[in-house]
Amino acid sequence: MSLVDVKIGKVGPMTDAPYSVLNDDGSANVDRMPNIPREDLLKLYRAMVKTRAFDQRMITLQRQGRLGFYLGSTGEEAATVGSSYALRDSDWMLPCYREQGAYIWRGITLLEMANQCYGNGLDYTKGRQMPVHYSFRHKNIVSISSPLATQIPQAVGAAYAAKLRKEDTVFITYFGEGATSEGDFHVALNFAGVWKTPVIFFCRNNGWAISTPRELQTASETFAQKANAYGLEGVLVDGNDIFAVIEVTRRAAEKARNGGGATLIEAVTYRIGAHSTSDDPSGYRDEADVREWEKKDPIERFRRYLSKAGLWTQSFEDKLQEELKAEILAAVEAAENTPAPAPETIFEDVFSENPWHLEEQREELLTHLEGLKKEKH
Amino acid sequence: MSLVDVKIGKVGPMTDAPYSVLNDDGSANVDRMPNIPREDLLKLYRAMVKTRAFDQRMITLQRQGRLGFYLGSTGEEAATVGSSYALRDSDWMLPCYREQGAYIWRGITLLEMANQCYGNGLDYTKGRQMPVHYSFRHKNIVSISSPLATQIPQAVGAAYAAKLRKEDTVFITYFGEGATSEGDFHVALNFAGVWKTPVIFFCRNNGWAISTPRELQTASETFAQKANAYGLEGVLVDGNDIFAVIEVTRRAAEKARNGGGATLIEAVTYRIGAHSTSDDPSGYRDEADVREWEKKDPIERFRRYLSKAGLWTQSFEDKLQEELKAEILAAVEAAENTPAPAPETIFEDVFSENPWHLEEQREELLTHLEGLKKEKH
Amino acid sequence: MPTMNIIQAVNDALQIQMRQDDRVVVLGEDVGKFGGVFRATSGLQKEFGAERVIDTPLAETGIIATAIGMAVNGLRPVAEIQFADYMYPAFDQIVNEMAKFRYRSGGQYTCPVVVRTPYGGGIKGGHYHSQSNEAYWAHTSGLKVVIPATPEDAKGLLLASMRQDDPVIFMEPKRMYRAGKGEVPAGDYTIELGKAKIVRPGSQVTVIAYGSMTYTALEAAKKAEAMGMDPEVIDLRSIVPLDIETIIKSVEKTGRVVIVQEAPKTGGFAAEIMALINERALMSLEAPMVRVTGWDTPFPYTLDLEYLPSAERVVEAMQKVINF
Amino acid sequence: MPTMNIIQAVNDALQIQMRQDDRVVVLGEDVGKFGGVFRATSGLQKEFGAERVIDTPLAETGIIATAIGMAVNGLRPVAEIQFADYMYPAFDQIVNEMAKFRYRSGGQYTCPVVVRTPYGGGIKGGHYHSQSNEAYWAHTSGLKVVIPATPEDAKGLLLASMRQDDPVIFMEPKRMYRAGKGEVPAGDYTIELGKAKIVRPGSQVTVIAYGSMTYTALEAAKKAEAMGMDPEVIDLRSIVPLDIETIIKSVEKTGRVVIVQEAPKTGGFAAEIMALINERALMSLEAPMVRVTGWDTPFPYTLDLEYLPSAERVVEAMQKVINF
Ligand SMILES: Cc1ncc(C[n+]2csc(CCOP(=O)(O)OP(=O)(O)O)c2C)c(N)n1
Ligand SMILES: Cc1ncc(C[n+]2csc(CCOP(=O)(O)OP(=O)(O)O)c2C)c(N)n1
Ligand SMILES: [Mg+2]
Ligand SMILES: [Mg+2]
Repeated sequence: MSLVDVKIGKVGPMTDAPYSVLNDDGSANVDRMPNIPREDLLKLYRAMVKTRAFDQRMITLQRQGRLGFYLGSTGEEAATVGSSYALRDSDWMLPCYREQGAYIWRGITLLEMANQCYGNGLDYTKGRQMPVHYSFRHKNIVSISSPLATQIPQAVGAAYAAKLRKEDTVFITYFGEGATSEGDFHVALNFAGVWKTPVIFFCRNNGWAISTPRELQTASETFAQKANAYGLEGVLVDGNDIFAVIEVTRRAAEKARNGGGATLIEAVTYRIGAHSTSDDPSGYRDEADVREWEKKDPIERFRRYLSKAGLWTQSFEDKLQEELKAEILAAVEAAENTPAPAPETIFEDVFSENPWHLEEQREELLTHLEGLKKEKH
Repeated sequence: MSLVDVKIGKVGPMTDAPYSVLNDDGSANVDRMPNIPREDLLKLYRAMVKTRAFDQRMITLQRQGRLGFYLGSTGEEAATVGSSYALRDSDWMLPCYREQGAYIWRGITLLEMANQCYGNGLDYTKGRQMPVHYSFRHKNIVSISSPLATQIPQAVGAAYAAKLRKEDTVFITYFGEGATSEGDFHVALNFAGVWKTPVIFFCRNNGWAISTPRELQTASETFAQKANAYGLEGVLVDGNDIFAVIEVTRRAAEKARNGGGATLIEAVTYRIGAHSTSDDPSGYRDEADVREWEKKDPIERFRRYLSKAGLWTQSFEDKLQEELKAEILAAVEAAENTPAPAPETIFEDVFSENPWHLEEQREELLTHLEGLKKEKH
Repeated sequence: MPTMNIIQAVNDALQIQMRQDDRVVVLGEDVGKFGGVFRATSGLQKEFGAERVIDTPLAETGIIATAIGMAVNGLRPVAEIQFADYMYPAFDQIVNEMAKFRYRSGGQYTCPVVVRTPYGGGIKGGHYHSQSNEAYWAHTSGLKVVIPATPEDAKGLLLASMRQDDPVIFMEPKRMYRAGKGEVPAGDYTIELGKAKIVRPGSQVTVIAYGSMTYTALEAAKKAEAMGMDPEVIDLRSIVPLDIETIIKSVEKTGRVVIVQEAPKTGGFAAEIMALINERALMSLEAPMVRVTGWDTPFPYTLDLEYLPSAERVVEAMQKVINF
Repeated sequence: MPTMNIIQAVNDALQIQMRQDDRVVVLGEDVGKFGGVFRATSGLQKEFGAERVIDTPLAETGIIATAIGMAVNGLRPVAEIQFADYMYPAFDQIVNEMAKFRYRSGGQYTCPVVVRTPYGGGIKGGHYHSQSNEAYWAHTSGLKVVIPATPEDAKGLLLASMRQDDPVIFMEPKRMYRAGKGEVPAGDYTIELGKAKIVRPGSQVTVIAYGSMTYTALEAAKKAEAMGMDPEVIDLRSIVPLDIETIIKSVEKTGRVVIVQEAPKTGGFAAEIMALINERALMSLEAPMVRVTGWDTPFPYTLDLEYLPSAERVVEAMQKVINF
């Protein structure tokens, strides 16, 4: 069974262009157009714009010293929002750290995200991790960690559990092209091939792993063709094309749901911004390349389409921007003004119950803090 | 640049049969016959027979309780001897643990091997490791360790060093098909692809990883095609065909020496014996399969060829067997009768020089042993 | 009560739990059809099928990572790593993922994986089939570390491990796999994690051990007794959580301490025990505590008996602290 | 003498050694064109070329394994692991291969790899950019473990590390990367591994620290001095080999010990120091030794200051041992 008309791996060299539907000028290949209810089109657009607006606000806040760290996804919104759209809410996500678009589509609120970024007392993860290391169990979005590629084989295990229970859940795991170089990528795809688990391996090939360009990452022509080494199907898709991403992810999900096993999707896109707020790309890449990629911007491309279709107008955009501004402002303000978790929460959740040594350490910390307070008085 | 007329990976699906020269009945495909000086043919045969005879003797010794452990290579002698023959003595080997044929061809003596298996005071590795974990620096055979696949990326690094110094050394690293599932296999081939290092990745696909059959190891049709994921060339070869192995390894070596980078060779063969003397395959595999593979025995196949060519006679065989028996007996006897390393050698080679804590521990052990001796008197 | 060795006791515990709880799956290299290279999972695939007793591809990080995924999605995986020495390819998944999953998600996810692994020397295993690496796990917040010595404890502790919600590294003393025989209660029972056992009561010196070293300590105690000494031997059974109460009570009684640890000396768990005793019972000590440990070298093949802590070395240590 | 921060001192050492010895290569993620995410290898690729200053694919086990292969074949690789927290994918290569290569080959091969890595908290790095994992390496026979605190030491110790024949884990206190400024001798010099430094002589209590905790200990000493105490502060500089002489001499003088360790408490290196002092100087102790450490939890993001040992906690510990 083959996913789409662009095949790779088993069937030959990856010489074809990535699967695409939407052209840069906003025109679309109608034969390939996925079935999307008209009312969803603007919702998708809204999610992409919202993702970008939130990212940019958070980056600004970090620059102003009001936020510790942030990691944006500018340029990759079609890949994240589109793949999220193609799935059911009951499907699981095991993300990397640059998939805010996927969560936003699924209905995570900006406040939920801001609380985590501020590590405050309302953060579901109790301020334990750096910003963008979310965990939204109520939406089947699994806890993110920094070590790259670790989530990929975990997704295979989680999918195995569903398969064993004969559930029809699909598991998508996201990662950058850099993470494909880790051993965990390899074992994940290999186990998935043998176990035929319902997994979508979604590789955001954004051209860069911090300062390391794609060419130094692997001598393989594409990342998609790596699927071939595991008896899996690999698909190359234009990651800046919301329709193409939706179509390809849908087919991979359908295949997975019907017992067809896993698929590797390589979404070709570009990291328009810095790797994170700790990074400055001017030391390692040519800004001209960035300008080139900006021409393929997924939001603008989609907007051109919507405009042609009579769905988008400038006044819609103005209203949208205003709404988002207010929403972001409210979320950030609320998050910023929520107090930090209490010191004793440090000792929660190490285990299901605290052994004596953690109880003792908790007492030690609280006594110490009590002492400090008294000193100050 | 393509190695042989059987190509895989980039150029399409691996549907062709493994590259072969020698048929089961001892006839050969003359067009493909590698150039081998006539006087080498019996030497090759001798090395294969010697490898098997030594293996079998060591297994018997283990059964008799005279040796702690052993791991034989019966059925895989064409793969190991043939690949070794195709290389120069100055080329490096980073082996797994089942490549005794390769060392024997390169001139390692049975006594050198027996000393290691007995872990005696003449063992170059000072009795530190289990049997078959050799290290023969004088022959460019690098120290073997048990953790699977670790040597594969090490070979890439060693090759990088040679490349940096503009030497023309080639680096062969051996491993079983089971080891390809480890992350280290993946990173090795990926680094080799990017760095274009002169490495031959020699995979002995002997069908089993202890009790795990090849089908549970990966859903990939072949192991050779995994090369495709790294921009490398992969070649499938009949591992029981000494001529095919020589030809394919030679071409990979030539390519590597000429700056063409690395090649993955999958030698299809079969583990005729148990995994090791600790193993009993009757619990997990059908003996009928073993019988089938015995029909393709690499030594018998080669003997038929030599017989047809008028090079092999029964009297040659009888003399050979007698010689080997004596050589093995002498080696084993000498090794068995060589005393163990002295206790204080435990503390050598942890570092280039002993820090105080190791000196202190050495004293502690020697004092303790001294005390025990006194007690006994 | 039936007599079993440790392998049989482990096998029994797995069978009991798999019958009771269909969320339990067993996975690892060669654990299925073959029943494990030490046969600890023998017969399980036949009874529970290849979907619950899984022969995995050869990749430890894959075994642990998929076990984590399974646990996070409601299963109760019991992973076998063929030798403790081969846990390292999975070190990142164990230390950065399994151990931290609950904490980093603010308690949203739990990660109840039991990792069974044979550890320790004495079977002529050289560098890579002999390691005792409990100190790495004990230093990793979020892991429980259980190390039974007897068949009865192996079964009860494994059943308890499979029924609690935290990741457990369950280290089985392979040297005693077959030699460690004893009566084992039939059927279902658990032994609470974090409870040490005084395996020989005594008054003169506290000898602390766990796993195979418990046997060495007991052998030493027998010799010491014959020489007129009266040691108390404690088998810790788990090192995280640690039964500090039993340790301190004994030290307060004897004032003298010997700790036996098979792992290399520097940075081993014996040091932690010493540190804790120093913090809580320094004033009870009549002599410096003594460690009897493996040397700070890789584990050697030929000279393994010179490497391993022996009963004789433990006796000498007792003499040293008693005669101080 | 020029003033440098730790990054500059590391960079200086690398440059000096690469100029002197063309066997030295630097490899790691983002170390080349970009000069490292902390800029410690800045400018090196420009001077020495992309063949000697290598931007590797993103795989720590690949970095360490290829470094091992290079070392075994005559090079002198200096590998950078971007954060100590990311050493674990390479744990097997570090522990089973690099540390044992010389030993297992009977001394036929040496493995002179230096692994540089920024470690420790205090930069709001959460679980995975904050770890202090020296205890894992110190418990691994065959590794040297060097942890400088100052720019001068960083340079001299790194030069020494690159010139000896054993694998070294070189842990750089990232919290002090830029803040840790000081005078650094220009040009070439080395500081012998295994020699501690008394950074504040004193008489009343021995405070033992290393890496960033040296600063915490010194800050505490200042406060303590103001309160009328007279602590002696020792910066270990390397924990394997360990300068036991300096430690014991000081303990014999003061009779009181505080050990500061950023890593989680259980099984950390402070326990080993306590064990050694117990073995060699128990009778000099006037009070139980006290550890000031990170808690036995993963490293938290928001509450990092509540997690990290503070000068205040060290002062309290000094008071405790002095007033015992
Ligand atoms: C195991 C591990 N090694 C190194 C890092 C440091 N690091 C964080 S992001 C990154 C680059 C990742 O690139 P890629 O996978 O392409 O994802 P992208 O950032 O482009 O989305 C690196 C090296 C890490 N987080 N984990
Ligand atoms: C990292 C690691 N995991 C597990 C083992 C235990 N083990 C030893 S050999 C073996 C099977 C290897 O199979 P394969 O790679 O096909 O080589 P073969 O034995 O068939 O030559 C296993 C699982 C090991 N040595 N190292
Ligand atoms: Mg990327
Ligand atoms: Mg095999």
